[in-house]
Amino acid sequence: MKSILKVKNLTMNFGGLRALHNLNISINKKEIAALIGPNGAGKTTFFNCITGIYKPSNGDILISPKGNNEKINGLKPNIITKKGLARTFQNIRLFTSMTALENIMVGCHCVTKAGVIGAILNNKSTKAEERLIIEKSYFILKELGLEIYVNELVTSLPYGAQKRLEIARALATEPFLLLLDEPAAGLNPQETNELDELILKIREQNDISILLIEHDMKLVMSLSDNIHVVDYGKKIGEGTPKEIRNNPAVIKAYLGEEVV
Amino acid sequence: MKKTGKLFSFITFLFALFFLYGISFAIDAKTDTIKLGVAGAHSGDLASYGIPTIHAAKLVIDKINAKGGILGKKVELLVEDDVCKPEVAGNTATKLISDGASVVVGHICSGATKAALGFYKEAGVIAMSPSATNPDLTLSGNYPNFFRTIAHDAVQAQLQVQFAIENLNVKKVAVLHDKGDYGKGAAVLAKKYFIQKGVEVVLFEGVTPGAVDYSAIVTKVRHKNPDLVVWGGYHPEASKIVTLMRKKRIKTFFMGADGIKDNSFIKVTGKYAEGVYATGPRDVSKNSLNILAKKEHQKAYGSDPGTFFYAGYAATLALLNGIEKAGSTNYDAIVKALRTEYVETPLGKIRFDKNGDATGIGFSVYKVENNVFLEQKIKK
Amino acid sequence: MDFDFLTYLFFGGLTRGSIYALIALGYTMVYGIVELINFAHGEIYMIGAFTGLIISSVLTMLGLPILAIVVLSALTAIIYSCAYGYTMEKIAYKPLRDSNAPRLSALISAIGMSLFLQNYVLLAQTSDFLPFPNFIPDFEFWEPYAHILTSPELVILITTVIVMICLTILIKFTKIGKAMRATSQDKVMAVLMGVNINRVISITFIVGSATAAIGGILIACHIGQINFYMGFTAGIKAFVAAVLGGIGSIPGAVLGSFVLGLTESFFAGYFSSDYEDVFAFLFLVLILIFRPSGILGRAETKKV
Amino acid sequence: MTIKNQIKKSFLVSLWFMFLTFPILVIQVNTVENVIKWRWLNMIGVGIGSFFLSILWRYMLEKRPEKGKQTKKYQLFFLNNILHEKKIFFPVIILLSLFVLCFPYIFSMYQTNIMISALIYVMMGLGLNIVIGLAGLLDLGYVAFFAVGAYSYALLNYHYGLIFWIALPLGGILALIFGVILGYPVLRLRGDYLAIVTLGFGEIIRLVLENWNDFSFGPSGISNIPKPCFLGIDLSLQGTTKYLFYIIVGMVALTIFVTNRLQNSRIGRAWIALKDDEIACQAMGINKGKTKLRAFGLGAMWAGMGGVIFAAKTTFINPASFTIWESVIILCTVVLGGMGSITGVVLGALLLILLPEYLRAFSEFRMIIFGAVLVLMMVFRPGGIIKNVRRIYKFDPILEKNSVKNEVNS
Repeated sequence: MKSILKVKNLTMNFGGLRALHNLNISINKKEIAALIGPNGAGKTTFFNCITGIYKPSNGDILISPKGNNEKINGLKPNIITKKGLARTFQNIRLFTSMTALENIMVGCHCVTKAGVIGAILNNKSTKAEERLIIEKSYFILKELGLEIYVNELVTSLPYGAQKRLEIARALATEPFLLLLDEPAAGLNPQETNELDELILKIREQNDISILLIEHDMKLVMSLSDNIHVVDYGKKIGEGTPKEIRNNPAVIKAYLGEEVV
Repeated sequence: MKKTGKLFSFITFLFALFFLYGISFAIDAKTDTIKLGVAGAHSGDLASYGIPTIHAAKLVIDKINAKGGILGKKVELLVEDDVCKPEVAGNTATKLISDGASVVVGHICSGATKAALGFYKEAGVIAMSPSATNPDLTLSGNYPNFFRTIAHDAVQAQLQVQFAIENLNVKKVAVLHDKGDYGKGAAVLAKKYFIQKGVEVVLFEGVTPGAVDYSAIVTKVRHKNPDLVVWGGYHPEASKIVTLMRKKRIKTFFMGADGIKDNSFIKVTGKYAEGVYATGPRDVSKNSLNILAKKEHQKAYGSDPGTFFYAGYAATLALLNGIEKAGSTNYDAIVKALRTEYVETPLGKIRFDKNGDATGIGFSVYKVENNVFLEQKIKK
Repeated sequence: MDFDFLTYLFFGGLTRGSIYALIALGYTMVYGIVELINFAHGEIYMIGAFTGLIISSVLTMLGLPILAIVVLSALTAIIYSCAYGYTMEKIAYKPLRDSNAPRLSALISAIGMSLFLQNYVLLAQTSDFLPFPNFIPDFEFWEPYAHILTSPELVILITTVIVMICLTILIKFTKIGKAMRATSQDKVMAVLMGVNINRVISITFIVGSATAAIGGILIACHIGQINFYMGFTAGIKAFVAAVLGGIGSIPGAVLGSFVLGLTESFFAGYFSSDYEDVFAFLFLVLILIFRPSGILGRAETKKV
Repeated sequence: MTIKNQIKKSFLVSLWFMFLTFPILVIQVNTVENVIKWRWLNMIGVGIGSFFLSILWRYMLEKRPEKGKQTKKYQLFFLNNILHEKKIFFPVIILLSLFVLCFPYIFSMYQTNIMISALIYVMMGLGLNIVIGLAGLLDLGYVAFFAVGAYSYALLNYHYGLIFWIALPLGGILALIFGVILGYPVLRLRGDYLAIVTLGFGEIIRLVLENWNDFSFGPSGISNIPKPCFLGIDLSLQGTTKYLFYIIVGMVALTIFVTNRLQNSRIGRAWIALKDDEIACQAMGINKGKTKLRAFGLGAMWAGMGGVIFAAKTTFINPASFTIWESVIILCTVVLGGMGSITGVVLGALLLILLPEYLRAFSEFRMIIFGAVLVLMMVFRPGGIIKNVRRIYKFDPILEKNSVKNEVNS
């Protein structure tokens, strides 16, 4: 299979602290991959490095949505999003003064182009584009089962809906790789099951790859094609759910020394 | 969205219609009384400069109305506040104009006066300021409707220069100012005249009012070692600088203009004020009308008159006299009367020259000796 | 001659720096703990000076000996400044903290407070400059040096050093100092460790206000007169100094104040005092653009 | 809390405030004249006042809705509800515009003049609203761009005899250029640092105007700035006042039109997103710097045009008109009206500028009230008088996604 994201020897230092240490990860097209590891292992730091929020100290991040390897480390977050990497956040970061639909409309920003003049004149192309944005946003909203909240302010949405809305917003940027940071955290078992189906559905309908950070092992094991395990910023294992389940290093990291 | 567009074009159309109608609109002011406006700072931090003029105008008008008014009409007083801000002064002026004032005593500050004069000029209203000393107001020729009962800063600066050269025999001067309208204007004039007379200006700088410390500028004065420091600005900053100079044992002469010729300067500065020179309006306290006006004020308000009271008194008298001599409130007639007819005021017998400056009003140099300003004579 | 000029400017800058430092300390302490630019801090300093003036006039009227007047009015001024600082925090900042308002709201509230306090003093007292009694006489032993540094300037310099030492002791070695440091690093953790945050914040405001009051009285003695607007200009400059040194850091505030004071003094001396303030603000802008954490401040990493 | 407790608490508060205000409010000294006035009445006033105010304060604090728990019903403010109703909205707008059109004929020239001043503030408030209300950038140096506009008209007219109608767009563009030049390096700074830097810039511009005599004529300012001319006809004072009134009304209408278009556009959404959460905003592919710069520049442009009109109205300008407090007043109009809400800002500006003008007795208290307004609004109603209500999109449930309609919006 073709890999669409290749991370080579990624290292991230904060002062004296080495949060990531020579990490190598590769993600294939249409794959659902999971990044797991104990708390503080550097999973979110890894996300922040690939999405441009942090500038990696060392190493390369390459993307190849169309087979051309392109280096993206050091680029600004918005450029990376434009190139097709979208993410959600561990602690929900929705735009609180906007409605659900508008949140998704913001997500359409990078695939549209109306400027100030266009907005003021409201000419034909701007109108058409605006219409397109609304239709598309509503479509995504429906796809994620959020259409009842269209005009609700996001602060009044239930927690689970807010989490899904974040995914919807990320989808609106038309990514080829979706990065989900703990999508199931705080959800009840039923919502988690729905999430499971939703993620599979998103992959099928949008034809994209998904990389998720998750602590819910049941979800991870049932969803993932491939799992990467990190601890103390180092990769300690990689493989299918079955392989990971039997990987002694992983078990050691999760359960501690004595159990092995 | 389409509807909004139509709405906008409709509104635009209405605008155009109303506007065309509006151009050909004229005023008709009622004239059963003669209306005299008083404008200036009546509130805010400069109120103490503006309120005495209201008192003066009231006293004069009460006296004249008691005698039956002028031209058979009573005089009515219109008081408007401009807080000494140019942007407010425009509103004040239009208020007075739309209330039908034919002459205005004011404004107090030069900046506000400049802003207001444009309005008065167009409306054909005469303004006479008791306190705006910016030379441009009269000398530029832009404001034929402006008069004043105070001499302008250029007169003062020339006097300062003359005194400094004749009496103090200075060769090098430092000119400091507070970066304000009044202060910097005065400083620029002083510098100009000093250079004309061949005196070296070793330092010309502004200080920030309200700064925590003036030692840098004082140090610079010491370094340049001038014979005299000339100050353009008001007394609070002057007092800070003099105090610091004396505390730092710098004994250079210090001279200011009417901005520091104020008793609070002596009170605030205390012993360090001794020997400071200041120019100010010529002492007219022995004039009989002056004594009378002072008595009237004490009777009516129970205190001694404040700053610009006499100038305000004189301005009111001059304006009303002008109207009386002109025989009407016609703009040209009043202007002509003001320029030709002498009038007795607390400042002496005055008339106005073609620029609008009062003749016969002058300045003297004062020196602080034993906590009072003493008038000095210029050596010839 | 030129060396003399340099010396004079140096000492002038030093005095100016210590004046800034006394105000900047309050800014930096409050910012360190609540990450709020307490815009109204300059006003506390002004209120300190006014209270000192009022109390001393009353006491003079009562005919107390000069030393008693100085001590009593200075003490009252400090107490009142602290009370104002405390009340201000309770009214304008605490409700915002409780409702988790954005930081911008707190800044707007602070600007409002500053405007309010300025006009409160303007309306209740006067807009004129009032002469401030000379608390610090010309010391006789200092007479030979008075042309370089006047007695009040000397007192200001010494007091700044003392205040700084006291503050350092307070923060490094006392229990409340420890609580302050904990709060500034992580508020949530501090609460979990049993620190009463509201108390810590109140105390920070009180200590900051006390230093401002000391500054207010000293500067009033130095300048010789006060008015309601004195806090604003001084406050802005002190803020520049605090940012320059690295806001949140106490040695930083002092260092920044001296750097600003000295550069201003030299700039005014060798170039022109016309553009002195322009220079100070440009300095601020450049510092914030190129080194937002200041001279001694720590660079922060954003958390996602 | 029981009533007894309430009273006890308020009593303590009033005691505290009586103590607090004792030296400054009760004793008035004048060290120039060496007199001391005792004003015990003030103390009683403070005591009684703070007693009741503290009860009110606590009541309001409790009533304050908690963040995140607001439901939509509470958020829709009465007025906004009305304005969103088409049947009411259009007649209201037409009546309002008729009233505005007739204004100079119904009221005196003075009233018209005051209205012009107020409308300049409305325009500036709306401009600042783009910067603060939409993009969330606290700009304390807004008045600098106002000064740029005013001085560009004054100076260009003085040196080159440029007329108002050319200066108006030119002043706007110059201010925009200034905004972009100044904004470029500083916009990456965090919220409160940005506020301070813009404050610094505002002061720098004022100080330069004050000191650079050869360029700006220094503190004595520029006088005799001509008023706008109409097709070369020299109008009377009444005529120009009316003319200026219609110009500013037109400009305000244009500003409202533009900000309304902008706030519901792609750019507008990016601004609001930026205000809500910078990091998430960037993660949506929005260029942070460019978006901020747009808001900053556009805001500056309105200020510049406001400045040109201001110069034409007062006919005299000097640096003293452009102090930081002017920025604070404009900020106050935006905060009071409701950040982000156009109706709110218009109302806020009219209220704050007209009330002190008509209530002359209170004009002394203008600034202290402004200060109190800023604090109280932040504590009790951070959203302002009229909260910004987001646009409602209507979708026809039967016809499904192909027939998306959106409602006409104010």
